[in-house]
Amino acid sequence: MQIQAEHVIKFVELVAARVKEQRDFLTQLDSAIGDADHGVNLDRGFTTVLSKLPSVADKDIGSILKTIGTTLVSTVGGASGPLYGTAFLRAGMATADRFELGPDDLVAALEAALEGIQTRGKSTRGEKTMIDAIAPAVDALKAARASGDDLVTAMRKAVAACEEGVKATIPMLATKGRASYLGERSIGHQDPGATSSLLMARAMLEIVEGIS
Amino acid sequence: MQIQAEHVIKFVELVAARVKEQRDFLTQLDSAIGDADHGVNLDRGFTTVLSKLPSVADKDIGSILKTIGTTLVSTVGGASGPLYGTAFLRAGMATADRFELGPDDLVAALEAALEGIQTRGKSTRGEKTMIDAIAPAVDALKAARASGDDLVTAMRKAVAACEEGVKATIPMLATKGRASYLGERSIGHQDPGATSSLLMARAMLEIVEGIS
Amino acid sequence: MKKLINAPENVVKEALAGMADAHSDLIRVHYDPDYIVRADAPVQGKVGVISGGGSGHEPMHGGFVGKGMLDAACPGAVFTSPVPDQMLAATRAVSGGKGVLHVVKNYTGDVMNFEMAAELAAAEGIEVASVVTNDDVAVKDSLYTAGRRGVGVTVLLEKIAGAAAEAGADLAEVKRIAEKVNAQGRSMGMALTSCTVPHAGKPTFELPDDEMEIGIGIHGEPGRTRTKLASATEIAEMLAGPILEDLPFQSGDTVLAFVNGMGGTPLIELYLMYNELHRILKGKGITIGRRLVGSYITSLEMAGCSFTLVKLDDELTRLWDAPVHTPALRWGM
Amino acid sequence: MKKLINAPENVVKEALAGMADAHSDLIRVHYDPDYIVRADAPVQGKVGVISGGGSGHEPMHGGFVGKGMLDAACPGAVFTSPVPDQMLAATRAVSGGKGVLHVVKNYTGDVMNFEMAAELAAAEGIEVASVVTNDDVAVKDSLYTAGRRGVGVTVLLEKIAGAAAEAGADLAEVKRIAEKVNAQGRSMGMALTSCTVPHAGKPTFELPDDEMEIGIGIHGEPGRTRTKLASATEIAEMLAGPILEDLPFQSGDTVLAFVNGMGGTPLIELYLMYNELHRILKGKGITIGRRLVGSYITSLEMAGCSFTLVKLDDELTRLWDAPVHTPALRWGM
Ligand SMILES: Nc1ncnc2c1ncn2[C@@H]1O[C@H](COP(=O)(O)OP(=O)(O)O)[C@@H](O)[C@H]1O
Ligand SMILES: Nc1ncnc2c1ncn2[C@@H]1O[C@H](COP(=O)(O)OP(=O)(O)O)[C@@H](O)[C@H]1O
Ligand SMILES: [Mg+2]
Ligand SMILES: [Mg+2]
Ligand SMILES: [Mg+2]
Ligand SMILES: [Mg+2]
Repeated sequence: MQIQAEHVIKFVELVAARVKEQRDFLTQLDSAIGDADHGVNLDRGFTTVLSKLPSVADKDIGSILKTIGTTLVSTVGGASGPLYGTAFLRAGMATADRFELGPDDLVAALEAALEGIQTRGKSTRGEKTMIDAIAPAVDALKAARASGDDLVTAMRKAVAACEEGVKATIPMLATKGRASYLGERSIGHQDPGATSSLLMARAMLEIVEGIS
Repeated sequence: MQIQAEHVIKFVELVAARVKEQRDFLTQLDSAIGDADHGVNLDRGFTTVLSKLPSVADKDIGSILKTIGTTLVSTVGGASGPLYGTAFLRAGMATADRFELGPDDLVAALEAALEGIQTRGKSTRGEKTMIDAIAPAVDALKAARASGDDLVTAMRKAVAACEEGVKATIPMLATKGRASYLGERSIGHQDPGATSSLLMARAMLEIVEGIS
Repeated sequence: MKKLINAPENVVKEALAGMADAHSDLIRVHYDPDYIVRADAPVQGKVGVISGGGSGHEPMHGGFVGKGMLDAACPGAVFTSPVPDQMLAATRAVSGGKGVLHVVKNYTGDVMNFEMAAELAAAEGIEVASVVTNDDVAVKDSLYTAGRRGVGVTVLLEKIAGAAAEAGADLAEVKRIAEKVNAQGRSMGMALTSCTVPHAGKPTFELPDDEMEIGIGIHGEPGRTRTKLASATEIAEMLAGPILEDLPFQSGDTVLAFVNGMGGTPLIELYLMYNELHRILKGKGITIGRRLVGSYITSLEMAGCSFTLVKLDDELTRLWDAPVHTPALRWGM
Repeated sequence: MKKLINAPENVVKEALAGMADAHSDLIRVHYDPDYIVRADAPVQGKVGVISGGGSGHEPMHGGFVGKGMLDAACPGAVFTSPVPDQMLAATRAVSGGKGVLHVVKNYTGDVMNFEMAAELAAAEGIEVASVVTNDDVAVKDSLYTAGRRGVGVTVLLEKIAGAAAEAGADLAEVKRIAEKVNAQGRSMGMALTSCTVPHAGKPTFELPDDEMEIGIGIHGEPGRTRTKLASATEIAEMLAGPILEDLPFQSGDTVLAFVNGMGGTPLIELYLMYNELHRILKGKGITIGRRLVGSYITSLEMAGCSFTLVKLDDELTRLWDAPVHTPALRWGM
């Protein structure tokens, strides 16, 4: 199974649509332990991304992802702008000049994205951030691939792990991001960034299912 | 029946007590068509008056009333301070050096008080102010006395007229005082100053009833 | 009631104590009777300019005491006119031999209390003149009523008349200039929420979540009409329209535009409203020569705003530009 | 939602347009990317000082652009860090050959976006230094967390570092002074009411009528604890106590005391709170050498206040006193 540039574009279009649907929900999660803007921020960013897509439709996957990354950096703001922006930029660097990706290329791109977030955010697992959704997903994806699962099966396992990861943020004490200011009071709330990451993981699964 | 200095003092003490009881009600009336301070203003003034009474207890009625007047002017503020203050000052001038007042002296003092309010307030009947309570009361008092009623009977008629006067402020369009800014919207509300005047008229009746 | 206060009856005195310490270079506070006076008062050979009114409108008037503006301010209880004792004491304290101007907002209480104080001061041989501001176009005017309320123009008048006094004008001249500002100025305000008088403990009026008051005063008095919430553009039209018609302001005029917050309105909204006003005036060929944007004549924590326009000429512009140094307005020094 | 706005997504741009017209003598506004810049930028041979952050904190930062303070400010969406494009463009616009200082409040988003901008500016050959403010003692600090928020100290730092830059100090020196202000400053805030982000349309948190939040941030983030309403005296103790212990401030110290309103708090309450702070400090033998009372770093229409104390020495006092001319802070010119 090969992933083409059009699939990447479909994926981002789907994310943009889902973000718009979930905008208020994400913002509401951010009200509880943040500043009530996460959904609004992402919606502003992905809406702009949509308007940029036509200009890169015929480009290689790396260029498309880099354009998405710089657009997110330039329009989202807040913490999630540089983080998701860096993630797409790094994924773009890992896929430079490629018009097609195999399953393992995708895994490598996702690993690069995660690493980018960790470096930019100076953060690691267990701090109640998007990393707690993305890292278990990438782990599960790699493990499933290593045990011979096809991409769709592996991706399903990754989304399941991602869901678990999001749930696991609820009892966590935040030590990074805005929720960390709350100390103990951050406990008991689901992290908005982890939730938006799950939204993207589900969108990716949907696209991959569509290809096969 | 003669009114002595001690009766004047009892009257003012009774007014002070009633104002304290009715403070929130008067303020509430003033919320509807004014600025929510009439009860608070009068309470502040009469509380200070109480503290001044001992120092004038052995003085003539004129001096007592003037002290009350200047104290009200100095502590009430707003519109009602100069108005009630002037009323007591004028009543004091009408009773200068007197240690006893007959019924007609009282009527004369009340007339002087009313005139003082009208002069200070540049106002007349029908403008939805305290004058609409006081003027009918003074009229009724004079008419009753002229027809031979004793002071208590006359005062009862005055209080009845005063009550009518207060009620009559409800449908009036205010043209003076803060309620005038409301134009048509002042209609349908009872005037706070008329209401506090009725409180004073009732206190006066109670004292007069006590003497006889 | 949510307020940063202790006992309601101590709010004014405790805030005065804070002002006194925060601005000891500019002002002194006298208690019982309460008044705020320029640190260097009385300034000999200068007309004294004083004002006063209920508290709850901060920074007006106390925040305008200082060089180039007021010589003294008399704060009453919250929303209650001060008493003649205060105005008399303040008049004495600022009397430098050239007379004293009383700047009075047109409320029955303020007018009567200042009148009594002026009578008493005159009896002591101090020459007193008064100017009464009545710029609120929300109130229908007539010879037979209490007339219009004094609102936003008061702030601008205090600055301009204060500058004239500082420059050495005599009492008649300071009064003439003050009256000119009032004659050439008009205001109108609106509220999104009520305010709560500390002593009363609950909102002066109830305003449903989807309604606003147009033509509100600065004491939580209900306004001209209650209407559904509207956009900033629509609200700006509702305020500017009656102001422009009333004077009337005309194409070619240059104005001093004042967008004022009612106390609970964030600055970002005031700049947004200023932008609306600017657009409206531009459309009518009226130039904003000078402007003031901020919360200067407030109504406790009320959310809302008011517009004030004063038609400018060279004299008023020059006096507006003159240096001023008070707790709330400062430029040129 | 009761606000003087049009569409939520246009609030920032429309308010910027209002600011641009109201203060055209001091600032210029550039759109897309949005930034506010000194009218005379770039000032050759002067270190540029820029800051930025989410909107909704007005007058911070845009109101501090002008002579003797900031060279530029980058306003993000409401409560959302601006993006690197803005900071990069602003950095270029103020670069006068002596480098540019980025004043960053310690929020993950602000830090990361400024970091990216600094990397890009450095790649263009502009020397950039950064100072991160983190003065909020309500947040428990540790090496392993995001650390403390930058709040009230930011305003004072921008004034003081701005004065140093204006006086000709080089980049290292301006940075040293800025870091000193941050090191010697501590803040804590509280809220009586929540604020409403225009886009969200409803209050960020629900606070019952008889409760308040202590240790609140400036973005409607919930605070350290929620507790029953208390008197001004008690609230002042709750804010001053943790601040004084933290540095710690000691008997004999002289401080710059800043009593800040959160946007919906009337000035009368801020002066009352200043009076409480003054009393507390006096009791501890601490002298208020300089002070600032007003709403300078706000959280939309939130009601509440914050205290900030900065330990003063001769250098900081001199720089605080230096002339400043911006829309929101002005003295000496
Ligand atoms: N240092 C960090 N590393 C990784 N993710 C982070 C970090 N800080 C914050 N986040 C994520 O960003 C999300 C918040 O994004 P958003 O609300 O858009 O930004 P802001 O907090 O600036 O308002 C959090 O829910 C969290 O998942
Ligand atoms: N010009 C006037 N003449 C007579 N009474 C007046 C006049 N103006 C106001 N009042 C009376 O004063 C009352 C209001 O008093 P108060 O609330 O204490 O003063 P303020 O209106 O200044 O807040 C009104 O209800 C009215 O009865
Ligand atoms: Mg957020
Ligand atoms: Mg009243
Ligand atoms: Mg009153
Ligand atoms: Mg944010």
